[in-house]
Amino acid sequence: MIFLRRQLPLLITFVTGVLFAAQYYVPHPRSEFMLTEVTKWLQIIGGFALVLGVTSLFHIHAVKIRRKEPGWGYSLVLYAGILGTIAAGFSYSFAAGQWVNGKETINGIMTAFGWVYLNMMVPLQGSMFALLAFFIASAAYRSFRARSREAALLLIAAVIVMMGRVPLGEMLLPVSGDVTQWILNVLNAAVRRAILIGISLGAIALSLKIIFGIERAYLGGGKE
Amino acid sequence: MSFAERMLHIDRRLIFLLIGVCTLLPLLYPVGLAIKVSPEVHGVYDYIEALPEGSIFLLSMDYDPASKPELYPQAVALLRHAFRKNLRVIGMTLWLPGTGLAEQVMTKVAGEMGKVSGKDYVFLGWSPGSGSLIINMGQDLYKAFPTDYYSQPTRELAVLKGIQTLRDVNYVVSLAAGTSGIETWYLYGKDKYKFELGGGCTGVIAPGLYPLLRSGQINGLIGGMRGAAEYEVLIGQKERAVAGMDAQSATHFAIILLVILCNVFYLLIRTSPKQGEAR
Amino acid sequence: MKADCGTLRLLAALVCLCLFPLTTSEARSQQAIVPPQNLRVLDAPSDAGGGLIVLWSEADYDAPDVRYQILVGEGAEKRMVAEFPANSHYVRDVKWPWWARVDRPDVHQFNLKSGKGLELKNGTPYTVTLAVVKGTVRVEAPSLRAIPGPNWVNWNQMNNLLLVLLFGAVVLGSIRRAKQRDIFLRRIPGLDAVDEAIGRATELGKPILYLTGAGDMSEPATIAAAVILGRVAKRVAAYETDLLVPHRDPIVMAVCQEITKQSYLEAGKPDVFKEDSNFFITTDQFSYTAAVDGIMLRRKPAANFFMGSYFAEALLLTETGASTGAIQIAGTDSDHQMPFFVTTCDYTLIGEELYAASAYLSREPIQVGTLRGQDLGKGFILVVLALGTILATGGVLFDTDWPRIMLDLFKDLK
Amino acid sequence: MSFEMLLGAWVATGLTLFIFTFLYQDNPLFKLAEHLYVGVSVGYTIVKTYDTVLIRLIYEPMVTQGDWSLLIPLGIGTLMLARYIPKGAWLSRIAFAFIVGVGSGLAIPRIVSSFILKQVEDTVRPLVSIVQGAPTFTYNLMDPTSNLNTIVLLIGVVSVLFYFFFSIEHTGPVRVAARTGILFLMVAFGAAFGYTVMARMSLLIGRLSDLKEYAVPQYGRASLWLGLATVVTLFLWSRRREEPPPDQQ
Repeated sequence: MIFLRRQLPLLITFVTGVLFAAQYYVPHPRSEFMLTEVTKWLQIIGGFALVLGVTSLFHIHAVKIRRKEPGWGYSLVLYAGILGTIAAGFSYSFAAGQWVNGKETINGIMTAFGWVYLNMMVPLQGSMFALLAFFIASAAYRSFRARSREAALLLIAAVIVMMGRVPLGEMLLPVSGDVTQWILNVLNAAVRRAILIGISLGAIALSLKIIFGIERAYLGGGKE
Repeated sequence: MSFAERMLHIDRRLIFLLIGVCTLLPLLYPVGLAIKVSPEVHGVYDYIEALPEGSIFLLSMDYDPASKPELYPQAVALLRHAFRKNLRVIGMTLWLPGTGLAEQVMTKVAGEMGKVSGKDYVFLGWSPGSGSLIINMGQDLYKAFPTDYYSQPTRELAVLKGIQTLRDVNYVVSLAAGTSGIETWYLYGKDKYKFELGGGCTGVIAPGLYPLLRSGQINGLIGGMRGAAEYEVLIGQKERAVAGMDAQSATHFAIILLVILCNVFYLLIRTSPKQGEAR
Repeated sequence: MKADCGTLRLLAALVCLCLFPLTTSEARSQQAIVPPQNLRVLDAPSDAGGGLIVLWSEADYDAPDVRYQILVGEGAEKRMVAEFPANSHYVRDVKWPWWARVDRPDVHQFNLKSGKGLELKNGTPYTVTLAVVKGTVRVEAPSLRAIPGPNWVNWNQMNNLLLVLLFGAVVLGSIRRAKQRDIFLRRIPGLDAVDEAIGRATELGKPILYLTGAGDMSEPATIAAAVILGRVAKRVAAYETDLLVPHRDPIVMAVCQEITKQSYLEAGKPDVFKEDSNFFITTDQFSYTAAVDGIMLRRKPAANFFMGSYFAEALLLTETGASTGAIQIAGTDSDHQMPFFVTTCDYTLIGEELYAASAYLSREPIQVGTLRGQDLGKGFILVVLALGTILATGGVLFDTDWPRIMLDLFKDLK
Repeated sequence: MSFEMLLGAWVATGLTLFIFTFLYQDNPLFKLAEHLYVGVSVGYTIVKTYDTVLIRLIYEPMVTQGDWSLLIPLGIGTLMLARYIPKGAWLSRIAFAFIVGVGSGLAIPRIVSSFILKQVEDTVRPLVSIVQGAPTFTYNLMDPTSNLNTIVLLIGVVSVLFYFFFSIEHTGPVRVAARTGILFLMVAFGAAFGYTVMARMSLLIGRLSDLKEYAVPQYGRASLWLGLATVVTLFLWSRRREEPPPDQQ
């Protein structure tokens, strides 16, 4: 049993990891066939992973409601949102004459599910992030200080780019557009390239550690 | 409390108000400032312009409603351009929450250009897996998407005639709001299947894509609402993004002003002798 | 076929002889048209099949006005599949690295691939030939047969494999070394700032707020945040300052609770440890942010720590924190949020500095070894950049090709 | 205008305004909208996953096209869900091991070619160009590929890499390189800052454009009426609270 619980997962990771890294260098149709099949599987398993992602939310809010913790009413709203959307997703569209089955439109006719999406989810998510515009403004006034030479450099570059990316800036100070282009294409590209190389080395090191069973955090979860 | 400190401690809701006004006024009373087109946006435009009729153009709309104001206009402009050039268009998304928006923009633009689903274009919808989905499409498109969004078997669609894998696609553009976007399409797609790749993205991730632009891994980049406005100018159909540019100008200048004020007051506090500790 | 060719060759020679007196000045391009020499047809290497390559020697008449035609057929019947100027399609034009080249650079090479208008089936023999056309003269080389087939190795990508193996060995080797003995890590200046902030909070008698970010326990940034929390908690315990750690992930909270408890124990102050210093708020991004902002405004902590990965909420948190006058220290690998941390916080651990700080504190061999391995990787890339630039510049200055021997190793040519 | 569209405009406007009330301060209207947002997103994810994964990727290919090999991923996916059964939780590790193993294997060589080789290849460029047959140093700043820009780029990449060196002490020339690196980093962060401001402002412009659209008489001036209603509600709410709202400063 210990083998099944502990060694087997590590063995699977090692074998699949080495196999699919090696696949990259093998153009033979058999190796390509294996890639086709297994990526198809991964796609489907990825769908199951999504289910895992949302279940903890169900649990957390269920606990809140059961214990009547402060603000449990909002948890009810959340549940209502989930159930309402699911109901809309599986309702019957009389206008289109068929079951909705998770389609936003059927033959060009908007379904109840599409309505919930366009008139609730889109404005809600959009507005949530639009709030940030206001907070950037207040932060610009209250906290974006040139605390050090480095921060000062950052702010100067920021101001130039902010000018160079809008028509008014380019009109008032035509050179700002060119300077912005140069900053983005040369200075910014250099830094991002170095960061990209660094991150890539880190990602490869992590993947190698996973394959060789040195890094096992991903196995977490279930008790032994 | 010194003057500078008092000024720094004004109610932040006044600043919120300022930004609201700076956005709203230009929207209500547009000025129509001229927009210059950058070489990054030209990269994408020129490539589509040079594609012969009937070429395959895949547009992957990898964003969710949070980035709609930036990427939706890009999608509209790109689709208009592609349909006008009579390209065969494949639409899809790697982001589940963006499925509805992607479907909406496809049907809307196709409708206004008189294009027919299945014949001139296909919307594949969303499918899980990101990287593995792209690899699977590169190996066998029909395995990755056995049916399109409307549950029509993809093998029978006229628009996909002669296409087996991503290798047969002439141009892919990913409109990305984050990871599972342009980098993913390069890493798991172009690296092996060698199609040409272009990008459109939100302002937040745009600077991070310049290394790929320089090395030619993507042949163009449409950055944020400004990029969308440039594309609208290029195809000669000025719409929401161009309309937003005046407001963008106003808010940027408001922010610049606020940053300058903040630092002036900060300097005043720092240089005033008794307020050494003030922050 | 052979006889045919012979006659043609003779004919061509005769034609040329007749023309010769008239064309002495344009000599090279007006050379005799003879069938291409050394024609070879091979299975294309490094592919999944469905490919052939055609090779033949360069000829004296290679010029833009002379054209080559490639003909392919399954039986005796052949049809033209490509036509191009005679001064194109050399081995040197094919984007393959030098080690995968099939012949000298000045030999002609044409790649036949299954695709539009041509289907090459694996295992089927095909007849291929090459013709030269100049004006009305057309000569054909003898036909050859070849069978396309799949290959087991893509030689063009061998440099990739070599680098993976090399880097893998370096990382695993460094981890092993770190397990055996201490590896030097430089002190991260940000850690001094951490100590200073704790000291200040103690002086003011105000609590300390520590956030571990949005990630779960599988993210390196979150792990680093948890390690640094251990260090902060130890200091805090020694000074008996209040510690507040609001969480977004129940598992991260459980882990951090253990770490905090352990730190208090190590500091010899288990009695001041409060079980509820780590507490869970909610998983929702903005509800969490609103709640933490509320804590900042009510409790007015003297120091705020933002470690781990952050998204759009970063600005809302640091802006509120800055407005309460707290010392703020951040450490994150979320590069999109970095500008806001740098401008609103007193000190920011940028990207990998966060992991380094955590490795420095924990001294855990796997962390330290990985960091060392990555450093060696970066060092290697630095050497390649420097040497490569010199070689590339030399190549241009002296118009030579040999720098490719090194440069091709660091290119993605496939 | 159909009733659904009118209702949709009113709901969208109302929810937008509810979210914006957060600018005044955290309040029940915002909390309501925020929780509704999380709920609707989760509901949407569930419906889409069902439709795409179960129906389009599993059921249809298996039943209508007879592709029974899909039972394997179905099995592995089910193992993943074993996480919720305390006794069988370890089974989910097999599924994770498979995903993570294949994922790591697929990633390694691709990252090397896409993000290391390609990036190194583009950084290693000759510092002179051939112009009209003679080696020349090109210094046009506006041309990203000019020799001057190549040098600047090289310095940037090298110095930033030096900054992220942890196993050597930052002294002497390394210190100079690392200091240069931090300056480059700050300029790049500045550019990101400017671009992010642009992005966030665009989001606001997008929302306000919608509100403007819904303020026309065809939509029954939804934005104006609902705006008024929101302000009144907010006012009443802050009056009803016993203690004065905590100062936002």
